[in-house]
Amino acid sequence: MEKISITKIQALMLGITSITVTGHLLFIPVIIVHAGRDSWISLLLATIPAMLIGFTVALLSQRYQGYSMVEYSQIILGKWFGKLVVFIFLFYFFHEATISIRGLGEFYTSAVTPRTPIMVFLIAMLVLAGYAVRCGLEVIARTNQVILVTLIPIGILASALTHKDKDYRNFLPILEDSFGPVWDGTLPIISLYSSIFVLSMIFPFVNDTKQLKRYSIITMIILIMMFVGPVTGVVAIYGAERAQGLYFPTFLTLRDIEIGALQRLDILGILLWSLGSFSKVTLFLYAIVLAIAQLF
Amino acid sequence: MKLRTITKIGNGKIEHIIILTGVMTNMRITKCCLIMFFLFLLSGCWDKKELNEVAVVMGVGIDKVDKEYKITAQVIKPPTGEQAGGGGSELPTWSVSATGRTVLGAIRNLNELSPRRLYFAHLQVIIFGDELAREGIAPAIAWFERDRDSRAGALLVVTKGTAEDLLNQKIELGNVSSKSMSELIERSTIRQISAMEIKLRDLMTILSTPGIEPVLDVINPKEIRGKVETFELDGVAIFNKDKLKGYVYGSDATGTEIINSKLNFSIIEGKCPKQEEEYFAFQITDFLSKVKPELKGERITLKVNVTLEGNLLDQTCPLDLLKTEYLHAVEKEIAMNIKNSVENEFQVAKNLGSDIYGVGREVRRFYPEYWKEIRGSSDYLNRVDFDIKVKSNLRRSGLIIDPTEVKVKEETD
Amino acid sequence: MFKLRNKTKQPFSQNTKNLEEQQTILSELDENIKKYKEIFGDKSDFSVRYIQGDSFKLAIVYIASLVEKDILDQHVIKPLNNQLQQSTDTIDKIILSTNKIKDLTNQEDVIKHLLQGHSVILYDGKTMAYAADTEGGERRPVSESTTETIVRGPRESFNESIMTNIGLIRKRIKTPKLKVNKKTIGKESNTSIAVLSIDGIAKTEIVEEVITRIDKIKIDGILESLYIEELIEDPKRYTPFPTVFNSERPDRIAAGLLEGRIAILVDGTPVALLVPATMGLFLTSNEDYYQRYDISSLMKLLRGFCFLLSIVLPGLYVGLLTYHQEMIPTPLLVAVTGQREGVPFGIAIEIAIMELTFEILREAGIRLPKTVGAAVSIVGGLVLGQAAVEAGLVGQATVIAVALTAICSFTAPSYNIAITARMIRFILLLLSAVLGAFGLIFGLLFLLVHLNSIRSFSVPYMSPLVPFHKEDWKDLFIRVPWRYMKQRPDEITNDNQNRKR
Amino acid sequence: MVVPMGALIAIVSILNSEDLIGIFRFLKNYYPLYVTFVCLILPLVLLMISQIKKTREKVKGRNPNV
Repeated sequence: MEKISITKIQALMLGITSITVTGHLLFIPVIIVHAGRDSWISLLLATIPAMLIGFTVALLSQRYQGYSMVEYSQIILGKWFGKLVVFIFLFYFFHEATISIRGLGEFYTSAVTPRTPIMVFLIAMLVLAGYAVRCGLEVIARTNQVILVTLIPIGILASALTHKDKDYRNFLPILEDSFGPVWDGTLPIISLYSSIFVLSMIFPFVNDTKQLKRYSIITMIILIMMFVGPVTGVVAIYGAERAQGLYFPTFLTLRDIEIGALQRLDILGILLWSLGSFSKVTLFLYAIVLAIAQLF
Repeated sequence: MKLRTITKIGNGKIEHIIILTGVMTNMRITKCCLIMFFLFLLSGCWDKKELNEVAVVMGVGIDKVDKEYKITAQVIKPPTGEQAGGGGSELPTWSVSATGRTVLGAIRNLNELSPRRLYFAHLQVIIFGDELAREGIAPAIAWFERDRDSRAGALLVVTKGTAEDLLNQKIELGNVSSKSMSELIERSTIRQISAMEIKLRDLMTILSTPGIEPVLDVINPKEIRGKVETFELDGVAIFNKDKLKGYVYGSDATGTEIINSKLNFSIIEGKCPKQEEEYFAFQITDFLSKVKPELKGERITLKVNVTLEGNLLDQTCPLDLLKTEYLHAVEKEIAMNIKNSVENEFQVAKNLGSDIYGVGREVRRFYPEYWKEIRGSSDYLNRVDFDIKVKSNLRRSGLIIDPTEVKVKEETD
Repeated sequence: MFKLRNKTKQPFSQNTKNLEEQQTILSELDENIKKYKEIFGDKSDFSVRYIQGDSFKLAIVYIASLVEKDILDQHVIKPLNNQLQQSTDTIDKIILSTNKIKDLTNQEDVIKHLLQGHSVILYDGKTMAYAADTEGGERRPVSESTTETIVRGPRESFNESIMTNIGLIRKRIKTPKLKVNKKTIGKESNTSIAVLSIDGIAKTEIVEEVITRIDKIKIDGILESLYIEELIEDPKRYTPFPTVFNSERPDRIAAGLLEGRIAILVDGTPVALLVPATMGLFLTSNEDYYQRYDISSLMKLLRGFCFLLSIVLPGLYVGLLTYHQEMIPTPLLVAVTGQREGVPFGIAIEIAIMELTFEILREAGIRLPKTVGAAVSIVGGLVLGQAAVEAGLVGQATVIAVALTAICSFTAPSYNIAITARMIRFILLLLSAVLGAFGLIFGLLFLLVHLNSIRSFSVPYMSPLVPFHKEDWKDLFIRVPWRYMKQRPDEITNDNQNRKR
Repeated sequence: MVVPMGALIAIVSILNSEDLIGIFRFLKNYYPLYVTFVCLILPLVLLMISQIKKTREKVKGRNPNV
């Protein structure tokens, strides 16, 4: 009987931050490698699966009110089979947390401070995440709220500042190699959006689950919109050919902003990804800890 | 799993909140971990570089000497002795050169000569010597793309001699020659000329996109009164892929800028109507060009729609050019000029086998099927026609309607 | 000196023992007086005045140093004399013209009242006594606040008398709903404190919680409100941030009460406490409400920005100049490089030394008399800084950064949050000297999580920033005109949120 | 609980041989399929089974003899 309660907006904000940031950092290059100048079509194509996953998570949580994924899997599938499925989820959470934290570390070592051992970043982030998880879900949710509120203006600012360098004719020709590459690019986006499933560990603590389905679907649409800017921006600036094969294309676009005195905005990028990765790692760590606690 | 209950007030009752933690022992572990971590940190400062341990590189020249890359780095020279503490953004510079089989190798060798670590994050300009440019610039910029320290905002220029010579010139306006060079290009619109202003990022984009070839600004040392005193922006260098093929000078060199809509605030000269050997000068205040290819059979027609506005600011002919009949002539002359620039530069580039206007890219954008047929060779350049429409508007004529020159003439009549 | 009660029993234990043994007031006057003389000491400021008539004998006892002589003479002795002259049998119906008269039955009460500056009237042959309020002694008049100065607004500030202070608040909030809950705390000091709240606005749970926590206090003496502050703070989690607000301006406290907060006044100090306190409260000056809303909105924004700057600026400076030179605009970098030449220390050490010097100067300036304080700041700030730069020990940019930080930290309207900011600034400086931007961000994130985890009397510290309350944002970064500020803070008041009806 | 899990993640991510190149390749090739399976297909299956159960219960409730 947990009395932790967060609002559904807070819960969904957790989802938004965690997906957006690792998405921008690690998935956009993947999408672009696959889909090239048609990445935006991949993005649009991913809308429906994204809404589907949002709907599914919300519906499951609504149907089994107050139960987390761990508990309702066991209710639905029976004790042992349910546990097996939970174990798969758990492994995934673990994997995702590892990858995103490692991704942040790699980002720092290859783009910001190359001589600092990567361990420093990993441990520091984990210490922070551990501390936040210790403080409880409410604290995580509130911290994330602050983070997201800071990140969104930075993101908008960044895409506004890079506007000068963008050439939207780089998107022509559309579908040069028909739909093949676009499908390839859609899959990473879908997988990225699927990770909102982690919210199934959070939804039991939401104090008001009315209209949760609608809210989740709106969240997914917001997520899509948050990816439109960076995905198109990178292609518009670098051209499809050069955009393929950049490790951190979004960071590079920020790095090269030069508008009068507004130059060298690396710090924005660093801030963006550090804060976001923190949110994501914290969320996943919380999910893992909670899932293990409920599983055994 | 241990459950801990803590009490918290809220909503009147004391609620029991269950927090999942096995706290008591973990507290100690956490503290230990934190202490360990901070101790670990204290051994840190891995990436630290004090300002007086780095040499800020402002410009880099790349030459090819005996199949090796020769890198010349121009660094800011810190003030000595009494000057210390003075500061200011114009400090004297020092240039140092070294060779190596790769660019990074050469930079390593440079660091053997420099007591301070060369720091490339504030690179203003990268200069390619003529010889290197003819062999290909792509291998020379690989490191600049990769390294986190360097920035894609550095300007790229070509010089006719060696880059080292150019960097080592002392000039009259400004202490730091590479900064002067970048200002020569970046602030060209203020000085009413136009430069290509190709940055590392643009070059990366252009080189990796099929169907377009780069054009770089050319900067040469300029002798005045028998001594090099300044730099000169001298036309553009035309590349085929990453290899320098030739140069274009004078008004022809503006073709690429016209196509890329970059001609704002520059000056166009034209012949006065009815009078040979008399000229007017026209300043562009608003310039926009739209390019669209059109495919008819085998012929590619590049439709260029130029709209420009501007001021008539100077004339040598004693005519009131604002009269309607002359006005049309002036506008026609401007259109002629623009057409000539575009076509002449293209002609030169075509002979060098270079698609500087990105005709191929445009064709690909609108006729991807056809592009698949023609890609791979630059033959299509021979089948390109131009259809240039210039819509020019003379908006203003400075502070006077007709110049004194006209009045003088009226008197004499 | 201020250990918990159960530990300090030695020096006055005899007196206490006497007290406990003899509870009731003795009927014989002389015996009584003798006893009190024993307790307070014969040659102390304990005084006795006898009034003797034909059939009666009474004594007025008081502690001379606590009593206002005029009141005693005019309002106690004179009426007593007059009334007793007229009729001798109406002793029980004596009418005195002092503030309050209380019947006392036991000795402990008598002593308590004596120590509060009351005069006690004892009768021969009766086991009853009357206490008359003759409290006096020297008090500072209500004067202008020196620590919280404003341009526009009331000049009054609290003084050391709790009654005056309560009066100052009552004068501002003239409603019977203003509840004053007086208590006496401190085994030896017997300090009176008062818990003020407005019924129907303050959340009853929080009021109860405050009172419970105050009742739990066990201490021998309370000399300043900080004792209370520390003893009623949330004990769960350590935090460098103040979770109890303090002010010596009655208008500030009154504003807090109207928002549904609870004020705690302590006798003997002009500093009153206000709970629950949130981050925003510390960054608000009461002048924000006395200036036009557009101006005060700008000031609020500026102040918030300065507060942030005063925390991160040294760290940011070190991080940028030793780790991330690529992020500094080129002309600036070249300029700073020029200054750095020949400076012996690294930037981190340099700025740490300068910050430390500044802190020392500030501390020195506070402790010194006002006239000398100014001289210290001139010598320290101007001469020392200038000399350090000219000697080539520090770069000019560092001096600028330190000075800017210092000025920014002075914009914080609340002194104790400024001190906290100072502390955090050094930690962030260390982190960013070690790890660069990552260190700074790490520190800020830690701070953020920490700030979100603390609560002041069940109200989240960062409220209303997070948890998000739309209405309360009107008074967070900006201040909207009063006509749009319709609601009281959400977390603090539960019902009766409307300011206007 | 938090600390051990954190430590475990730290160890895994340190021992993880996936450096940037590795992560990139992994993300490009296998990860999407795996994640899509775990987080999209599995929840959908869960939902479907739960739906089936629900309808079955409804039918039972309406018609206890069936």
